[in-house]
Amino acid sequence: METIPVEHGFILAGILFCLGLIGVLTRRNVVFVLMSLEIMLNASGLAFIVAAARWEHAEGQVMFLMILTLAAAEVAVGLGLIIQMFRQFQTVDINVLSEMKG
Amino acid sequence: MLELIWLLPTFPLLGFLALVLTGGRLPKRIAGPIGAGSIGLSFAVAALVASEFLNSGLEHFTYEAWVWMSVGGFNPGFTFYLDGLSMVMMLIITGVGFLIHLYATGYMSDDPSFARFFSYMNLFVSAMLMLVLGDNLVLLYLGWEGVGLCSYLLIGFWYTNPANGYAARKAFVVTRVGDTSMAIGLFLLFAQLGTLNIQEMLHAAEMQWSLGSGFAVAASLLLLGGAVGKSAQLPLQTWLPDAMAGPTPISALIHAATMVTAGVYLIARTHPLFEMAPSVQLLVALIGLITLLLSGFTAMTQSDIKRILAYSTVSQIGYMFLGLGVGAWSAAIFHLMTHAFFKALLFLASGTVILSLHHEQNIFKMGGLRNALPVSFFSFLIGSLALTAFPYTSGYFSKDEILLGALELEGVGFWFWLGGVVGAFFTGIYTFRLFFIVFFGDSQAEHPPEKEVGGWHMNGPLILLMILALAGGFIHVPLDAVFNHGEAHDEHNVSGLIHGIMIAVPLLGIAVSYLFFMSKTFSVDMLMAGALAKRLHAFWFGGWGFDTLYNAVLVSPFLFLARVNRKDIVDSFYALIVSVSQAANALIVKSQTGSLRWYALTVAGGLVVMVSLGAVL
Amino acid sequence: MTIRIADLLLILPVLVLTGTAVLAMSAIAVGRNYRVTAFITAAGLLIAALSAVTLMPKTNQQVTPLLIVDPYTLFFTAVICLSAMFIAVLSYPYLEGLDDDREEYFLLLGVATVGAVVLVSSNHFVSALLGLETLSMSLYGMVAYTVHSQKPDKYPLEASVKYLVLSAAASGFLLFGMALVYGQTGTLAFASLTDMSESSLGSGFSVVGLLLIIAGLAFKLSLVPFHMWTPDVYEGAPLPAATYLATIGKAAVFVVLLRFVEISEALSLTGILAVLSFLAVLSILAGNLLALLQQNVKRLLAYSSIAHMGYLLIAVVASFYTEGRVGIEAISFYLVAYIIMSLGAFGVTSMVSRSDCERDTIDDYRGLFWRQPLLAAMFTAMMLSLAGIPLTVGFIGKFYLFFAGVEAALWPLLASLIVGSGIGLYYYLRIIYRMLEPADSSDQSTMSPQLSSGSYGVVLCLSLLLLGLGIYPAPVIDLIEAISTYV
Amino acid sequence: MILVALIAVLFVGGLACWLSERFNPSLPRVIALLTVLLDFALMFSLLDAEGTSTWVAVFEAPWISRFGISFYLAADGLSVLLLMLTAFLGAVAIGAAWDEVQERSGFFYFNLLWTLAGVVGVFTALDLFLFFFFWEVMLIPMYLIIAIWGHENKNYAAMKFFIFTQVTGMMMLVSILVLAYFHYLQLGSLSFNYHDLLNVSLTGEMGMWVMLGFFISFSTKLPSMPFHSWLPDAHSQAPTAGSVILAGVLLKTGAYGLIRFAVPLFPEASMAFAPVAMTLAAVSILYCAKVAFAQDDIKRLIAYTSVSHMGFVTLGIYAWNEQALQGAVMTMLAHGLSAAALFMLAGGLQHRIHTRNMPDMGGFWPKVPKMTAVAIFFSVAALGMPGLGNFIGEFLALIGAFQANVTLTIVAAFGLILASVYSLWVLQKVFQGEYNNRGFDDSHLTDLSRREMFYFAAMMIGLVWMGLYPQIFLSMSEPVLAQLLSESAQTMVTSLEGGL
Repeated sequence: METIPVEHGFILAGILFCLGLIGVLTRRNVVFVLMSLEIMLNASGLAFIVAAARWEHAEGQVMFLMILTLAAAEVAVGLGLIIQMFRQFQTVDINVLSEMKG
Repeated sequence: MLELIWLLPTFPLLGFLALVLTGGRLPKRIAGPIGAGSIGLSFAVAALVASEFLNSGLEHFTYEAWVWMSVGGFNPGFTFYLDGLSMVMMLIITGVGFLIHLYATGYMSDDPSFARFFSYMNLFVSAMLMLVLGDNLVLLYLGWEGVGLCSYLLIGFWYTNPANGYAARKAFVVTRVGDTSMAIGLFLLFAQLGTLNIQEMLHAAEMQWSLGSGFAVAASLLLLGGAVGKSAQLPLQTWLPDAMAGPTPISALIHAATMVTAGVYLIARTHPLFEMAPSVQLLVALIGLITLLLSGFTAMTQSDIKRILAYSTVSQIGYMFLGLGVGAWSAAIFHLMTHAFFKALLFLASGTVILSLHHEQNIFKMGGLRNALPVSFFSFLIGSLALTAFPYTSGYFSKDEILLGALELEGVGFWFWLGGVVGAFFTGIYTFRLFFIVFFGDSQAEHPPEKEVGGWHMNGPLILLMILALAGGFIHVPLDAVFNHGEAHDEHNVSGLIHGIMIAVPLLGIAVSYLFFMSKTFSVDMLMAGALAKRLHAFWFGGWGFDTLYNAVLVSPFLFLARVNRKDIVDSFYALIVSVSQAANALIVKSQTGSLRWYALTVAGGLVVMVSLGAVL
Repeated sequence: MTIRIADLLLILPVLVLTGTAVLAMSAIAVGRNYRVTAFITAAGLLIAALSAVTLMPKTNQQVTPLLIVDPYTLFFTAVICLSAMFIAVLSYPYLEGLDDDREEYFLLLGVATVGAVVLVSSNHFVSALLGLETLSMSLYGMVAYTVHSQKPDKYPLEASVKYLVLSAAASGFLLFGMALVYGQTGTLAFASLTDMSESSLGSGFSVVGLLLIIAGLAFKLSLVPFHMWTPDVYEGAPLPAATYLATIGKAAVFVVLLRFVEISEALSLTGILAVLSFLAVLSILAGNLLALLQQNVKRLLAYSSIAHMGYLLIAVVASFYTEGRVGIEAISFYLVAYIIMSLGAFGVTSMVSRSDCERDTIDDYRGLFWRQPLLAAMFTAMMLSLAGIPLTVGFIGKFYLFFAGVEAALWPLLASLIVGSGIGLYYYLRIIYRMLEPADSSDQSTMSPQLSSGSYGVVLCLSLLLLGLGIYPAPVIDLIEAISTYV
Repeated sequence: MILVALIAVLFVGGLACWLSERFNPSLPRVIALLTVLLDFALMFSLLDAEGTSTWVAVFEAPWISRFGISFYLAADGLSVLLLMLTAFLGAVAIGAAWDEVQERSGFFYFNLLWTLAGVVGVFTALDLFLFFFFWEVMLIPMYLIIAIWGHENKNYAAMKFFIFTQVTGMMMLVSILVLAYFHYLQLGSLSFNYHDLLNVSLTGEMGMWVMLGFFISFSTKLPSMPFHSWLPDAHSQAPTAGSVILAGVLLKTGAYGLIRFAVPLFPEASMAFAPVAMTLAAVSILYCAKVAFAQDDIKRLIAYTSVSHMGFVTLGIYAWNEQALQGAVMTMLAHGLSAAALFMLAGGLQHRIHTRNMPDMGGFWPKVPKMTAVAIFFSVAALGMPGLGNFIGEFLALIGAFQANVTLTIVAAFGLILASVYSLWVLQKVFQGEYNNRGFDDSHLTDLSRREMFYFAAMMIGLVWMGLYPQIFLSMSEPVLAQLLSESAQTMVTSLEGGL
């Protein structure tokens, strides 16, 4: 049957990854920043799937599962911090967090 | 007996130490005897050694105290070398030196730092003896520098007046220029001949170098540089007149009798070298001639009694150089000796005058002192006669020999002789100008002179020196062993006319100055009428503008450089590095904005750059 | 595949650490007791270290595909556990006065250490990822630990958010890179990429993958241009957390970077080599320049750590050229030296600080020399060691780096090393000079804290190590020479 | 063993000083003095210790086997001379600090002795790693001395001193490592042993670069143009004792390094480089003499004169023949004494009237006759008066250099003139002329105390001794220098044969 060339998969993942990155760069709302991070992580997850598909291994999928957990953990900690942030500043605009410089 | 020679420099040195280590706190009645006595002792020893040496009939005698240093074939020692030349020198130094010390005990008697004065004096004599007795050029150089140091200390003896300090520094630095050239000469001699022992060196030179070889020329030129520095000849003569800032006995001892003649001694000592470089030897004569004429002119215009004598000293040393230049070695040394006598006499006498007039030195503020100061008057009379080579005074014989020696030289010889005679004419004028103005006419002094100052220990030396200045010409200097190659004019085979001229010219000079300054038949103002004359006078008065020249060419540029670069340009380079890194810091710190999104941007940007870079390479 | 008992024995340190964490957690559940929790953690770390040491001599084998347990691993396991213990001791007085639950901090510390140990023993992407994330996750927590405090002295929130977001992004790079490399090699174990060129995928992908991985690690190591977060996080975090981040956080990551680079032979690709060299030079210059006029000690140490990571990269580059293992030895020794000296420097700072008032400006240290001579002397020693002056371990480390560089003939890198150290001198000496200045009465109050004996002991023994290894490093050098062959 | 003792004594004594302060603030200086004197006494045992070769009292112990580094100390005539200078000036420095340093004296003497210990190490280390080790160890205590007890601008000066020496030191470290590595390449083993490294032949461009690493480091310490600009600041800011050690001893380590390492290790490169080095030397002599003349700060002035005099050392070393080398060594010794004495005078003045600004001074002679006499003596020594040590050094250096390079020697000789210019200028400004007091309190302007007189007398005797009977010193260094010369000559020959 027709298989998708690996390169295409990687390119797709790459595009996703860049989208996520751009999101991190552009969004000022911390929640969206976290979501963009999720996109980046999942993009790399996709890349693993593609690679796994190429070698017909399970390892890739395993890796993907790990990435999911990792992402979940990140979000957990992140949201906790966001709540704290909202408590302190009554905003989730990331730019308030620029006390330290120099 | 001859071994005692090491005592010569030792006595004065001990005197110096005694006076210094007691911190100049010794009372005069002790310090005086120590100061003068040490010289007296070494004169006694000198006399003993000299007689012993003459009787022994040795050509020369060396005594090694210890090896100074020995570095790979370079091993000068503290070794004393005695021959006719050094014997004459040491006798002059200790003898005249002793008289001057004696005189100084009186002259300086009311000076607070009496002991300090004598400590310097003793150190000087010690160094001077090292200079003339050293058998190698390094030891000679030691003495050479040592006398320079003492001259510096003594010129600046009255240190509270900055002018004296300036004169002292000038004297030291100018002579140091000469010394450096001499040092380089030493390097050259060692590099080429492998020794600095004078006799060996001269021998080696005769072996290795042909007549007029480049090395010989260079070496003798460099040594000549040293000589002109010490002996205040062109072009380094400028320091001597200023050096008169020191106490008068210093002027007598250092700046007339001994130190300034060291240059003459050096050239005489190394004369084979100069004979190997005829061009340089001619240059010596030329320098002597020009110097004696120029300074003769200047002497006629001066008004400071000591400056007049100073210029006359320069001019007389010019004669000696002339003598050396034409190869009349022993004549030069002979004139050195007689000059030591009469010039010391003149200086000491002028010292008495100055003292009695409360340190007045301007001759136009004196006048009519002959009754007030008889001893000084006679001293001056005799001194001046000797200086102008009045027949059968000491100066007459020595100057004659030099001029005749010049005449021996074929070709240029005659011109040298002529120049010398003209110089003698000037000598007559300026000497007696001084004499008449100071001792005749009516007194111009603000306050009347004290009666004869100083007791026996000031007059005694004067009287002795008078005798020497009169009769010194009959002393036979035993130099033939040293300059053994045919002294041309043992018996002068020159026409009576020449003799006549040489006797007449000085008298003519005296007569001229009589007409001007005694009988006032002519007046100077008449000459000085013209603007040109005025300018000329000013020019000569300033010593032919040498000082101005050197200031413009050497001193001012140096000072300018020093001033502009006080901060040391090199340092600013490092300062630049510092400021650059600080600027870089200021720049790069701005990047730490604290904004998270900017950080993320840099991370992403860095990634892009890095990946593209890595992929490309 | 199955895990045998023997294997369990081999990973004893990890087990001990995990156990410690669990124990601490349950202890907290039973009843909050700061002292007990702290003690449990410290003791566990010590035991783990000892177990690692005892295992070291004759162990060298793969435990599951994920972990390699060889002397090199065990050596760094021991080093990490010991430093973690030191940090625990330092943290104790620091957090004592915190107006919030204090016990969980030690829990996080323990877990972070687990991550670090896994990291140093991993030669497989999965274990690397696990270790790295375990470490980072707990570090988020530690950095943000005082966030609930009513009067946090610093900005833990800002610091932790910055760290979280950026390092998550970095993990993203890392993962994507791993994926690409995996796509190339078909194995998740570190494996040589050089002999894969003929395979279907163009080597371009693998290069990009490698670069992404290196970028991810470079971020953790805060190499220029991925360094921006470092000063802010260090400054905002509570001192012990910053200490952990600066020492263990760096060393563990560097070990895994070293392993990866060595096994994958990435350096044989000129692009990688060039990039690493650039990173090194940039980090050295930028790090030192940033620190030049910095007035805040934490930020200053952050910047200087950037520079030091740059120095280490020189040895990494050198390790490609030098036959023999000099490069790896240099890295290993310098890592040890770096841990000792920065631990000491942070240690002194945290000794005089409390969670509610940190003494982190240079002016706080004015005249320390005349009030706390020994403390100041030790701080001076640390600074001189960071500057690489003899009598200290820092000098031997730098000597090692120079040697590696010379053997590899990396003249430009050495030049930048010299320039960097030259600039470095300036700010280290600035601190020393400030301590030497006569203290005026106003400081008297600020800088006479009751120093806890525990922290004092830690710093003292660090200083002794610093001097001891500086004067007679031979034993450690021989040890490292021996273990470096396993990389 | 004796050498280890020399170093250990100083280290221990330093600690003792520090600790003893708490018992009695005037105890440290006594302990320090005794320590140094003990060291001095120990050194005399080196004089009669007759080794088979020129090396006496060798001590070697393994240190870092991984790099073939050993703890290797040895001394020969040259080292012994410099060791004695070190101890002597150490005692002098303690004397200079006796009253001047009041607060924290314990720590002060600790630093002083540790500096000396480092210097002793430098003069005796024959393992290049060990040498570098001590080379750097000297810096820290010296830095502390300047930074704590210095004057108005001490931070800047201390920092400058440290960074200059440290950065150039790292260049030397690289050179040492390259040398050791080439030993590994050529002879199959790593070694930092001086004797082994002598066999390494580094030729061509590589040799030149490596040699430059050494040269820059040493000529920074010396210092010579254009690396000299740290010295004036360090000197003007350092306390008197610091200046004494700095000028008397620390600078000499640079010259020692040139003689012992820079030239023998790289004969060809050095010979090729000699014209440049000699030019630098001549330039330093003239340039720094000129800058010195322009200074108002008396300590800065003396510092610049030091640079100028060190120029003769460089000149002598790179002329590389017996007279020149002996001249360099003698200059090191003599300048050690004279410069130390001048700095003590300047320090004494500053201690009395709290200014170093010469335009504010003048006509001190009648107030301080003894000090004036001493000042005259040492200024005269500094301008190279025959009969005093400096003359021997400079004269030998020049007479040797003349055989190597006529032009540069003549240029350098003009330094003699400039030396007289600035030396006499100082005397004029400070002691001669009308008494002049611009805005300083001269109530403490007292003449030299008995103790000061004693120290100065000691140094005067030393200089006169060197000036009138230097043979005793010359013959100590003679065999060493002879061997160095022959060795370098051999390597030159062999390399030539290799080239053919």
